[in-house]
Amino acid sequence: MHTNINRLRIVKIEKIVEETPTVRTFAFKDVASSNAGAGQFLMVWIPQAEELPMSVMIWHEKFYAAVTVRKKGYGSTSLYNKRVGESLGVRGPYGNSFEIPKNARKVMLVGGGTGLVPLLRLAIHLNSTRIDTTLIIGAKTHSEVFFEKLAVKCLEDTNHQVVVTTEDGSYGIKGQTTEAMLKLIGTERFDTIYTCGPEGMMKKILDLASASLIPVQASLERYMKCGIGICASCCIGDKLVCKDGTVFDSETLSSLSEFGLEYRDKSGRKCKYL
Amino acid sequence: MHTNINRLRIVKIEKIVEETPTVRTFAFKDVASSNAGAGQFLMVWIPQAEELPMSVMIWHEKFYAAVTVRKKGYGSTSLYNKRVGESLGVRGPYGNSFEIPKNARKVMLVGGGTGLVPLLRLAIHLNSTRIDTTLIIGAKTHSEVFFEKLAVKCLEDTNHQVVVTTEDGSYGIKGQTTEAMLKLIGTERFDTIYTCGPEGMMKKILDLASASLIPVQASLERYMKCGIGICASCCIGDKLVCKDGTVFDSETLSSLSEFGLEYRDKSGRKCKYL
Amino acid sequence: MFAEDALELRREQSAERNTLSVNFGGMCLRNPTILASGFLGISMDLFRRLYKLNAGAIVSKSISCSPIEGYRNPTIVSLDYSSYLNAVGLANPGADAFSEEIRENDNLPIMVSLVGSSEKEFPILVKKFDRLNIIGYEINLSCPHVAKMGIEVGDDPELVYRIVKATRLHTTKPIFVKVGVGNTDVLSVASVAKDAGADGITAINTLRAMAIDIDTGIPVLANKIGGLSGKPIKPLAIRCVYEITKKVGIPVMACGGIFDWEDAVEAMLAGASAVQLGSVLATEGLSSFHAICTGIQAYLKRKNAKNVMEIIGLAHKY
Amino acid sequence: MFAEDALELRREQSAERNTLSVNFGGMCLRNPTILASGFLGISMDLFRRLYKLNAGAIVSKSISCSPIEGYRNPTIVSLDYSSYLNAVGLANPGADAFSEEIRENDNLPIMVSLVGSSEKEFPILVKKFDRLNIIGYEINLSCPHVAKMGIEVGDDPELVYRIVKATRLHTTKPIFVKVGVGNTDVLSVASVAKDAGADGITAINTLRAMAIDIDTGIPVLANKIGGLSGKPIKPLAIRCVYEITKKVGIPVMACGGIFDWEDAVEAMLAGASAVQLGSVLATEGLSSFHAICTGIQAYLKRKNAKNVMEIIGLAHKY
Ligand SMILES: Cc1cc2nc3c(=O)[nH]c(=O)nc-3n(C[C@H](O)[C@H](O)[C@H](O)COP(=O)(O)OP(=O)(O)OC[C@H]3O[C@@H](n4cnc5c(N)ncnc54)[C@H](O)[C@@H]3O)c2cc1C
Ligand SMILES: Cc1cc2nc3c(=O)[nH]c(=O)nc-3n(C[C@H](O)[C@H](O)[C@H](O)COP(=O)(O)OP(=O)(O)OC[C@H]3O[C@@H](n4cnc5c(N)ncnc54)[C@H](O)[C@@H]3O)c2cc1C
Ligand SMILES: Cc1cc2nc3c(=O)[nH]c(=O)nc-3n(C[C@H](O)[C@H](O)[C@H](O)COP(=O)(O)O)c2cc1C
Ligand SMILES: Cc1cc2nc3c(=O)[nH]c(=O)nc-3n(C[C@H](O)[C@H](O)[C@H](O)COP(=O)(O)O)c2cc1C
Ligand code: FES
Ligand code: FES
Repeated sequence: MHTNINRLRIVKIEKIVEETPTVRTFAFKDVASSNAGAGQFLMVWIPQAEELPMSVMIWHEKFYAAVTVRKKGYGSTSLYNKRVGESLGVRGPYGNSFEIPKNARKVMLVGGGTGLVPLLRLAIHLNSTRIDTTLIIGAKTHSEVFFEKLAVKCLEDTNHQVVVTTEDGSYGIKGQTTEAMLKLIGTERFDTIYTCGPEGMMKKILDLASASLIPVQASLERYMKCGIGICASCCIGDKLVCKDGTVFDSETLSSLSEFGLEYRDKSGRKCKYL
Repeated sequence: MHTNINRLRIVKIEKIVEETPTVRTFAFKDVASSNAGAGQFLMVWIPQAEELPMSVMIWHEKFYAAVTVRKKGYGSTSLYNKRVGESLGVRGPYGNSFEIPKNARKVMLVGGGTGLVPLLRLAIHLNSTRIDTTLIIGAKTHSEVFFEKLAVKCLEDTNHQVVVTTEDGSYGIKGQTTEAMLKLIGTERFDTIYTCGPEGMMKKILDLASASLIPVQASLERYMKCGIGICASCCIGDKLVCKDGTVFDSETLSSLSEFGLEYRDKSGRKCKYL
Repeated sequence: MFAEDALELRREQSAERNTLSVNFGGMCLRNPTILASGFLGISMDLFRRLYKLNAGAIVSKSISCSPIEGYRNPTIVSLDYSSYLNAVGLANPGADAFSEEIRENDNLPIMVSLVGSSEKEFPILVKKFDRLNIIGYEINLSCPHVAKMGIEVGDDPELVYRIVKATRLHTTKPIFVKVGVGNTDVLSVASVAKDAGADGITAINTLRAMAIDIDTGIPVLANKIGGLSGKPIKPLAIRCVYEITKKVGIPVMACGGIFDWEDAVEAMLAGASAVQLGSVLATEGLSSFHAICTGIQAYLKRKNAKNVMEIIGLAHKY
Repeated sequence: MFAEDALELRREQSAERNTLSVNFGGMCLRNPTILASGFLGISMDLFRRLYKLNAGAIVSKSISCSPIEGYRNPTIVSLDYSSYLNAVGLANPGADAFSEEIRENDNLPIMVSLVGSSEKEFPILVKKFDRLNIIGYEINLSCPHVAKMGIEVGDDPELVYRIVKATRLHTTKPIFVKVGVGNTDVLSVASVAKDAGADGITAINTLRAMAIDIDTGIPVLANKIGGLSGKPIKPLAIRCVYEITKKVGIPVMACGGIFDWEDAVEAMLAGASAVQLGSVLATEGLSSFHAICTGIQAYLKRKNAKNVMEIIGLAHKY
């Protein structure tokens, strides 16, 4: 029988990887998740605690997937504290995925923190299609840099370049991802820029790239309840991030006046990003 | 999609055949019904009137089936009075079917009235497998004899014999079907006897055939509500006519002490056959 | 087979029996799968067949003082998703014929379902059955499609009290009261029933519902309105079982949309002491009892539970 | 395209519009497919998108005086057969934010769904919205999972009367009252609402239900109990629509398990003046409005009906 991806599937945590002192990756077996597209997410049930949207992280074993979580509030911390052998519920994967244009020869990926998760899945596709790939990883400081080695491995079969920026300069290039990006697009031609991370960063990337006529695809985050397009808690303009997104292109992003500026809180009220 | 035979299907009556002054055949297009086995029945909804179990009658057009009804009480008369173009609801076909033993070479069919309906469908199978077939059609009087020509046509490709008996001798052989049957089994060897008709007749056939060690398969009727094995209104002993039947073999019939003697009324009380 | 093997097998079988045996509301059953009322519930021969096929107990068709012919057909309509709409109109052979039917019962765990329209009828019914070999009664207060019987009774908590009390006075056998989701709070009906001396609750009955054929515009049931059963009503049954066992604190048999062992386990985690099987018999046939027992057993093994009663109400802790 | 063709096309389109246009309870809609409350109902941008996709009208998320954050996730759980269990806890941006949201509405047929716990709150809510461009109100008396709001209110006919009356006194716009199947008779709630001056009824809301994960034994919704929506509840909705329109005689919008044009036609034959679409949007997406309109139109053509209102309540004759 065809599995209904909307039905909760209980999975057992089989491996846990410490990425940084506040970020962990949890691997589990789940065929549907393992086949997720880059940009798709799961709704992850942490029994008795929360249900959270989480991008589907890659995992090297067949039929396996993972989630990479940063410990933050109640929900994410409950997940972060799970141990091997404990259960999670997952449904999905949901949403659309990054698209690789037919003639793309050279692309740039810009992300930070857990925003790297969908970009790594994308990297694997780029790797297998031998597209020149530049990945910019941004972090505040050295101890918060993760996925660098994994990223290099994901891209090993294609021409690639992995650049790390830290705001305090404790590792890699000092500064923000957007500065590194600006430098690179000044000297090389990129067909597309893919990004996932803080919305302010993504907005800046859209503006810079648009000025240089480079198309952008960005994976957005919004508060989510249903994940299936009925509750509107994830809405931005007339779009639903869970169903029309998470990935939007330059044209759509430019039409969304809330992008980078406003989001809706749990009650549905519009709030400004700080 | 797989059709759920339990869901009501609305069919349009396309042809009506007058079989006798009180019996009519109603033909309609319905693929599932056209594929019914011999012995299977439909639950036929006569809108605003009744729902009745009816054996599935054969029809010469592809994807078509029919029901042959004798006008009797409210339900059957409501059906009998339907016109071309009017709608019926059908669900099913339900129940099991007559079985043709692997080595059968010569069989006898004994029926009367609308009991001939499943026997005609069986005749077509026998015809195509070239099994010698003797059909005994019983009726009270000449005007109540029907399906004789059709039966001959159904059996045209195999060795066959169609015998008609009438109780008043106004047509064919005078007497009951069981008398004709007794004569025939006295002179020829039959591998199986199939029967459908008044239960008293079927009981007599079972007794006579058992004495001569000829296996019998009989298609039974009982009051039916659900047709799907949940209400027990059709029960005889520990069997459900709608699901375990309608066809039962000698062994089962012999174990059913109610056979030929008792049935249950609409309330579920046991009553004696007159 | 060697003698030891036979012994081993017997030991295993009795272990199985112990794993699944349940004990609640004054009844002790070999397993928690029970035939729901109205399904095949009029024939002793069928009861024997069901018992051989592993039914833990059998609830009869609801029996009234006098026989009832019920409504004209169509009385049972199949809808999608293994669900059914019925308005049989409480057709039943009546107390005299049915007590005759089960007179010779010796060892089958039969519960008699009783239906009536006033508190006077129940003692009369009980008198017909109480000396027979039956394990208890289920009082049907929730048939959604017969006026003045069933749900209209169940919607009146005072009448429920009087009926259960009247029945209680005439029997020491376990009494279960079957409640429905309709016009009254199941919790208040359950607690009234408990106060009046009921030993347990069966939750739930069918829900008032309807289907219209769009081709003709005609309601399909002869009675127009009937009761919805089958898979769609399971989440309602689970909720009622959970709330009644948690808030009223009385043993409950779950009924409504139990189709497989997962459903049975869910109902028991919610608090049910047993599960009743109804509509599943149309879809999966009579082997459902055995299939569900086998599934529960495997689940218990995985969870290292020695007996199925260990899982009853586990969801209450959360 | 030649001018004549354009003219022809426009004629056809307006014919289509006439075929599907409905007129009931003081509202005139271009077609009878309406967005149900709680689905996408908080964003003006989304309303515009839905209107372009053929929604005949839009009911907002239920709005309370103050914003409500709602329950912790999981708040929405998918069950089998296109059904959903939700306990969002009436999360909504509150009357101030929402009146701001729809302030610039000019031509979209928006109904505002109101929720509150006492008759005092409704006039306050109405004052926030009555001068905006909205076509009416729906009073949500039937949310099954928030105490003291919704169903606990709807279960108290006297309170229903006071709430509807209080609302009636403060607006001349159409008022629809949304009823649920739970602990009180929908017919009595509907007739009380009518007496208090309601223009129509919406039937039905979700039903109190529950799901437990059998692996962990934990109720899946954070709130444990929630409301069941989707395909399984259609036969209940059809029954309520039929009974309310037949016995109370008030316009009804059908809600509950309407997934395709067949469901919509069934509901209208039962007596509904319009149908609300909810859970179908999860399964079939936003094109449902258009698909159902097209299906109804083809049905009307086969039945030689000039306007969809001709089929409303046809099943009552039988
Ligand atoms: C599509 C998508 C993919 C995501 N992928 C990842 C990922 O791979 N790794 C990761 O660590 N985080 C990811 N997130 C963010 C994650 O869902 C949580 O927002 C974050 O973990 C904080 O959760 P919390 O419960 O600890 O938040 P709290 O501290 O309780 O709340 C802080 C903020 O977290 C956000 N939040 C809380 N619940 C939700 C929710 N149900 N949906 C969206 N936002 C919520 C809200 O903005 C809230 O204000 C993703 C979010 C989305 C929408
Ligand atoms: C498997 C099966 C196949 C049948 N095939 C045919 C057929 O091909 N042609 C035909 O004319 N008749 C057939 N019948 C009989 C038919 O279903 C009706 O019983 C008969 O037409 C009389 O109906 P009525 O409503 O006019 O009866 P009434 O005069 O109203 O009642 C007389 C008797 O008819 C029987 N009856 C009524 N309703 C039902 C019911 N729902 N189920 C069973 N019996 C009922 C009862 O014994 C009842 O006492 C079949 C019955 C069964 C069980
Ligand atoms: C055809 C039919 C007849 C029924 N008759 C009765 C009855 O007589 N007494 C009763 O208490 N419940 C009766 N019920 C209700 C069932 O016992 C049960 O409560 C309901 O079907 C829900 O369970 P299910 O979903 O497993 O079928 C009947 C149900 C059906 C479908
Ligand atoms: C997630 C969700 C949120 C809902 N919120 C509301 C609400 O705020 N107000 C309301 O009256 N009904 C609400 N409902 C109920 C729906 O409006 C509708 O009555 C119910 O879902 C049945 O229709 P359906 O089967 O088409 O979904 C909600 C339903 C769901 C699933
Ligand atoms: S999360 Fe509910 S619509 Fe996107
Ligand atoms: S007709 Fe219902 S069991 Fe056979």
